[in-house]
Amino acid sequence: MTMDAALIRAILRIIGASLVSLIFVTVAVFFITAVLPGDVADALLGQAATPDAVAALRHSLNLDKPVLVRFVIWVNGLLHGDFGVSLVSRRPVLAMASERLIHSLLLAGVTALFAVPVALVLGTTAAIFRNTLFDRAVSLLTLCVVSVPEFLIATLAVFIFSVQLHLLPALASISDIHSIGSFLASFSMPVTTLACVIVGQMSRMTRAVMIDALGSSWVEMAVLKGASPAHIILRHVIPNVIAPLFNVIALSLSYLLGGVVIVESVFHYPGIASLMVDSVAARDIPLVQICALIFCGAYLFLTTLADIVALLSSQRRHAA
Amino acid sequence: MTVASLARWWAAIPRIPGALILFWLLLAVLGPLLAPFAPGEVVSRTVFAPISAHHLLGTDYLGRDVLTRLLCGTSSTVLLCATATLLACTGGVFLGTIAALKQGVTDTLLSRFMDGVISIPSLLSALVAVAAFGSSVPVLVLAMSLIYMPGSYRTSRMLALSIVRRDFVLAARMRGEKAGYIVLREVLPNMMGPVMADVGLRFIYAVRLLSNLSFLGVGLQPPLTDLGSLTRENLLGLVYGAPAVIAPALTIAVLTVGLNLALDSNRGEPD
Amino acid sequence: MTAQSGIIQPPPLISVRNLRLTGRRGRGPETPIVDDVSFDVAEKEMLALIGESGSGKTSIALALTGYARRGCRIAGGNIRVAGYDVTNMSPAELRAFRGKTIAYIAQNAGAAFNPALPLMDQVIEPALLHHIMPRRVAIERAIFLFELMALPSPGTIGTRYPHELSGGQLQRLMAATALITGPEMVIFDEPTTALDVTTQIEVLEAFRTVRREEGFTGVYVTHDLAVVAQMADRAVVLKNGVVQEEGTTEQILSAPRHAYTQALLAANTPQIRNDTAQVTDSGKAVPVLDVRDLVVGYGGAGPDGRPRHTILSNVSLPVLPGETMGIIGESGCGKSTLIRAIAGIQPWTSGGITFEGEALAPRIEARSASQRRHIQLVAQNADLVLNPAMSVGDTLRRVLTFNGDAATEAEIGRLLDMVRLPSVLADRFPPELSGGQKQRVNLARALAARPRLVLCDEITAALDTVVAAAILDLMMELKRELGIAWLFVTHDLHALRSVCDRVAVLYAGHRVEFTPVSALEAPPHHPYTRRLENSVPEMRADWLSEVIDRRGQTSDTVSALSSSPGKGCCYAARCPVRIAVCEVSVPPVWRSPAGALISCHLATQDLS
Amino acid sequence: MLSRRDMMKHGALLAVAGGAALRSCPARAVQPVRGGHVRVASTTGSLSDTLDPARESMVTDYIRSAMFYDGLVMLDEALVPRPALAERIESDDFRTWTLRLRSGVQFHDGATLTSADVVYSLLRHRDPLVASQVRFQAAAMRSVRTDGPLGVIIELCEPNISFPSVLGMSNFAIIRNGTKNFETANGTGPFRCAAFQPGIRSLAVRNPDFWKSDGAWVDSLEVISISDDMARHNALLSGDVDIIAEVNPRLVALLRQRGMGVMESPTGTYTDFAMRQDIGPGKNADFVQAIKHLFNRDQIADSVWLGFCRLGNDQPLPPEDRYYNHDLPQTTFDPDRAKWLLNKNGFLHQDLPPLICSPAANASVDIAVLLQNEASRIGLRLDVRRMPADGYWSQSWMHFPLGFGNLNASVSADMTFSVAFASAAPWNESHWRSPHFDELLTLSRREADEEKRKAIYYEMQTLIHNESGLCIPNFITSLDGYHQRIKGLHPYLGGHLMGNNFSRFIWVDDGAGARPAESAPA
Repeated sequence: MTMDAALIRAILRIIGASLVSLIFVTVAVFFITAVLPGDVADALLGQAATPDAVAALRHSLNLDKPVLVRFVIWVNGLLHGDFGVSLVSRRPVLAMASERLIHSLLLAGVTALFAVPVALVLGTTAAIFRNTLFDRAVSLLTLCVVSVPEFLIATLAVFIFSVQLHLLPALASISDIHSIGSFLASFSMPVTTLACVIVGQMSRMTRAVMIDALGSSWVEMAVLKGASPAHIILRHVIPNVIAPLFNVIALSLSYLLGGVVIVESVFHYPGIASLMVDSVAARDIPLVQICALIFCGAYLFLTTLADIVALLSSQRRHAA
Repeated sequence: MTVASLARWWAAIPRIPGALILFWLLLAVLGPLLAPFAPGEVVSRTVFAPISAHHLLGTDYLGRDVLTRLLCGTSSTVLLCATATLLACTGGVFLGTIAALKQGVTDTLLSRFMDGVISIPSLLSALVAVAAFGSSVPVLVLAMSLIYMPGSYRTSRMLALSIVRRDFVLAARMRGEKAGYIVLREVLPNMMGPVMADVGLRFIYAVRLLSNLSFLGVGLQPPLTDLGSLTRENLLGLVYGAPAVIAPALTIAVLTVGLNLALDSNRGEPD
Repeated sequence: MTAQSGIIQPPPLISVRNLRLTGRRGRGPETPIVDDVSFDVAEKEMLALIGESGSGKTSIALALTGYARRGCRIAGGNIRVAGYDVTNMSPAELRAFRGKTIAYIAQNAGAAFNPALPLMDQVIEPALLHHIMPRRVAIERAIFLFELMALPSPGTIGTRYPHELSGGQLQRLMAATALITGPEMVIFDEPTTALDVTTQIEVLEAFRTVRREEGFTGVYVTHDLAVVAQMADRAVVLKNGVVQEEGTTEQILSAPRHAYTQALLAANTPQIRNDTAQVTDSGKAVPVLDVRDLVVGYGGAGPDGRPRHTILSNVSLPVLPGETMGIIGESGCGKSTLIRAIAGIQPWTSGGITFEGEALAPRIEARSASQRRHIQLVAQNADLVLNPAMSVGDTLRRVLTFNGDAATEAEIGRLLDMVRLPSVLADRFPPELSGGQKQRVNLARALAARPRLVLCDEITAALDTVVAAAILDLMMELKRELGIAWLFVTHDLHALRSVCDRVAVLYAGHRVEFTPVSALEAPPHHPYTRRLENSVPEMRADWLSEVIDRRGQTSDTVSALSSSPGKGCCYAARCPVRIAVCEVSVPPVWRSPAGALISCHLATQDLS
Repeated sequence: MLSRRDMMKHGALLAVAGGAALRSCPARAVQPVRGGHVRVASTTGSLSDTLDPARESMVTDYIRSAMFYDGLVMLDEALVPRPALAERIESDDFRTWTLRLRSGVQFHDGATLTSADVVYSLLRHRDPLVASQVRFQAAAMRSVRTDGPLGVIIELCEPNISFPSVLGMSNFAIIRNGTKNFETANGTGPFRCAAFQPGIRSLAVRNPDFWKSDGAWVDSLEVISISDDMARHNALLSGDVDIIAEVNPRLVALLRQRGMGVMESPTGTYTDFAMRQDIGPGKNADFVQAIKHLFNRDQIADSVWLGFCRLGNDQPLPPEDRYYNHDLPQTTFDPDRAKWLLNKNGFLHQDLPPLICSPAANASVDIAVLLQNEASRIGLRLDVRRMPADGYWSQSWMHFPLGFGNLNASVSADMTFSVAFASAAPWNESHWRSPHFDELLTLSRREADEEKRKAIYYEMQTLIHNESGLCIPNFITSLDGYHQRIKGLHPYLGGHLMGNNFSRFIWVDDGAGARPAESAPA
């Protein structure tokens, strides 16, 4: 594969487009959080928020400056690599967020390791046996687990496996993990709950992609060569559907970072999603911003990666 | 539109999904009228009561009649989520098709905007919207439609991209047709199957989002309630096996899964 | 070869008895595709299955491998191939049988090769799947087959990906794939239908060579009787899944007994439809469309101000009112690009186009409503041109109302009548129509705008011979009735001859010859035009051998695209009569005695 | 979600033995033993978790504070102030208070406690940048000055006989002089801070140098917060944690059935409904009276609290309080009278402002819905508007004509009256202005005679009951769940988990109950 100039330009264009989205989100989030009723001074003081106390605190935190000025200050800091400090805890937000991000990435990674193969296998087998009883059963099952609220799945799982059977811990606290066994035990329920949410979507999309590929004439050709279904899928189909599959996976993975507030909350798992909910509640804008940057960045990173994979794979197949 | 096209449109509305949608809509409108009690009324001193002749689905965490609450919850869930989904998908499909048709700057700007919206976790966007504008029905509907529009946009843009390349769209453009005509008459009718399947999926997401919002303590204002809130507020009943938590969860599953299976069956997948 | 009908034959290798195939669309009812078909194929024999689309010929061919496409099934009858009872084999037995005992060559090699894998892997795959030989030996055999079929650089071609090769090359690679295991049976499913005539010759020759060397039994599926004449010993004629006639090739082609076979034969025979050949370019008539020195390219401008990659180089084409102008050339020659430029959907680099004396803007959006209305494009694939969700009547009605005409039922009936369709079709939707009907509706849609110039882009290419002939007939009738100008793009010289007044021959973006159709019969001609003419298969069994002999030493291993643009003659690389100057300088354009404009360095006598 | 503000923890009654109607303490025949690791799940926890005593406002903060810091006094089970860091607190005029500090007390960093630390700890609440939760209470101290290394003199603006109770508030805990960084806690308390991750967990290990020999029994304590009710209970049932705060009344039966202990602490905590008297319908006394009659207190007790509450009578002192006015007639559920009152004033056909409620105010949404339903039966249309929990206290509470709030058990009757009912009170929810009440409050603070003060308090309760726009339907009985291996817990009037001081009293008896394998602290 030759990385010629046109290809590099195309990749740069994709990355550039993502940066546009990132900037858009950053600006939007800043101003949206700025118009939320109340600010961090109110949130810190709570019931003790008398006007003079609020005003004094606001002044000390630079909150009495106009929104635009605060935005400029924030952007300026950003350009110098300074993401700011939390208005609540006065700790650097970068450290706070990255600590949580690592936890989230761990959970997301383990979930992906489990859910992606399951979804791919389900989607592929459903595509091979499409419109059969098996296909319909998979469809029904995946829709069911997607539609039932995840707090119910999570709670039910905890009640059965932790409370009734005493098999697994009810909480997925990071601090308790000191062996592979306890790691698996702690993560099994959150991971299963999350997998329920994303497997449905992933397997449905995989099925569609696979049906598309299986209808192609090179698959028919492979059948007529005497190839087995497994050989056809692994050798012929997979290399062709890498790009759309990657796209499917990317969309689901981005959900695993930001969309897991409930799982984090039920299992008391210190991830970044709950940090962002907290920071919005506390109106801790620098923290909100960095969380938004991370979510948006992760999403754009994954989709951009998917776009580039698609570009490279189509480059190999169609360009001449 | 001629009689033939009208007949075609009518024929295109599939029988099974049509009947199912009609059933749920009727239930949504008539359900609250069938309720045996007032939705806020405490009818029993026992909370999480099991099924009985008096209370067909038992009582909830405050001792209210679950059947009554379920009928009301179904009503608002169906109406609210359907409205939000329709708004989201109408907007998403229209913009997606326009983007595919116009391409260039329009496409880039729209796509960047949609990517931005989609990259913020949906629950969070909803939370912020409620924090900023309060949790009234219009705010929830608008927030949900804005949250789910980008997904619909992406899907329909992809679908439309393959259609706008077809020669009949080219023919219409060469004739000098306006974008609106091309979208509505040339492109949309040819992607209705997959779009409907997508609508079904977004409907699930809307129901889920509403449920999850109730988990975070925002959502519909009492005495209105939705199926997710019913599940959530009675979650403690789970340990007693109370119908108060099982009934709304089952209703959600039957509603969303049934609708999706019906819409899927109509997808017109090549065999 | 050894067509020994009537003499004592060895037991048949293939025996099909009372075969019944059914299929269903979606959840619709099962309908028969093939009914009660029986035939035998003797060892080393090549049997042609002849039929038009929908005749079930491909389904039968696939059934020989025990395979039925999704939704279809083998509903009855019995198939025996090389001793195997194909209809009663388990999936595992079938897998061992396919690719080893029986091999299949698909119609469209471009689609049948996996785009993501290098070709060698795919060519030797059957050998590895069936554990017939180790990888190294398989590669050696593949290279041997490549050489046999005259593929360029046989040693390295296997490392390339499908998109890097031409259709003709892929088709030969497909044959190598089929033959790698040395199967007893090979099925050719319309292997040359998608190819240009010039390429078709090479592929057919390659097939003949390998058959001579490898000696397999074959079934050749095609609708082209001329190809049958070259390839098959015997033939079975099918229509709607029923056998019409069976016999030796010679008998079928020279003395068809069945009416359907006779009709097929008639449609395959060239005929001149253009009885109104009135146009002679006196130079005085004002052209309705005038293309002048059109250059189309991409990749930005190079140092000489011309685009880095040119598709069209200085093409000029005046079209007179009422004239039918033909454009011919093989795929990639730029003929569709030219049509698209005229239609306003392909920007150009330099040159210009005028329509009725006014310059046309490159972009359709910038053209006037009148210009848009009066130039109509009829595209190749009617499936894509008609909106499947809009009824025929609505499609026509929209054109009428858009142009401010009365959209009455009567007017729509008149338009349908004009293309010889019943007016009840107005309420139908495109998916319910046949291919020929769709193309007629497509024409009607163009005519509804009351155009002055209709651009026809390969409108018969996707149609069966009989249907295509009918469309050409219709075109000629319309031409007489309406007196409008037509621009007719095709790769089919027969079609061109039968309807056009004048012809432009395009090669690699250059107009190499521009001639009245009457002059086509009289030499001299550009070497490429001659080659095109010679490549049209004829219904004589010895035609292919003759052409190959005549062509002699000039093999066709150089791709048409590799000719360097701007320098010398575009055709120099493939030209059998090239001289030194052809490589370095652009050939002059001169007029032949018969009135053809030819761009070539050679003079009349050298080209005759 | 129930981010309750536990702003008024401990009221104290000066040097008077508790005669409160508390349940008798469990017999402590068994000698506590040292050792063990205990995990506690509290309700609220977020990014805003803090180790700064001035800022703490959440249950989990108070729990942590009680582990790491000491107050000058400590409130016992009947809210009586007992000596802690201050050995003696004395005053002649109830205006100038002289404190004598315990000697030899060491901070966790090894420094010795001096009067300068106390002065710093008390005076910093005045600084607005500290964002203290008790700035109002601190403002009552005119000056705080040292009197030798172990002496502190506090001069109040006004005499207050209940002042020692104020010093028992968790927010007035003593920190090292000059402390600005609260990433860890440097207190004198029985536990040292080994880890503190806001919103996640904190780990406390026993302080071997603690000034009191029987101050702490367990080796280490881990505190986490699980806001989801079900998850918190599941964590206890599965053995992941040993103690949980705030058991949901609906799960008491389950916990007990599974062998867990549930401690019931009758406290003064209440959820109230405030009708502002300066704007809206609350200006009309009949409207206020009618709404009070519309509260079906028995039904709320059954449906919302499942009986784990005491009847409220629209005044803030719980029945267990020494000064509870038993003579006050009970407001009854009387929809007919309510309807008559409302109709008389034309409220039945009037658009009324919405009832503001929030998950932030304990059970207020449920109570609002029940009230809405009762109202609709008599033809009164009330809209319920639920606000998000975040921002409720600063943005919604007290901002609307009709709204819910809640007040946690206070350190003393005086504190309750001064922060929530006096005309100048910061949390005067119904915006009730009564000069007479203010006079009585001033009077009560100087009244050394117990009986006389009781009479004044009776009158003040009557005033609130009759005049203010506040409806207090019930007092909530705090419920805490614990594993049987945890010993030493008993109810405090000051709130759940022994007024958050449980860490100082509990001990682990591993012979008592079987317990699934538990991990050691990290």
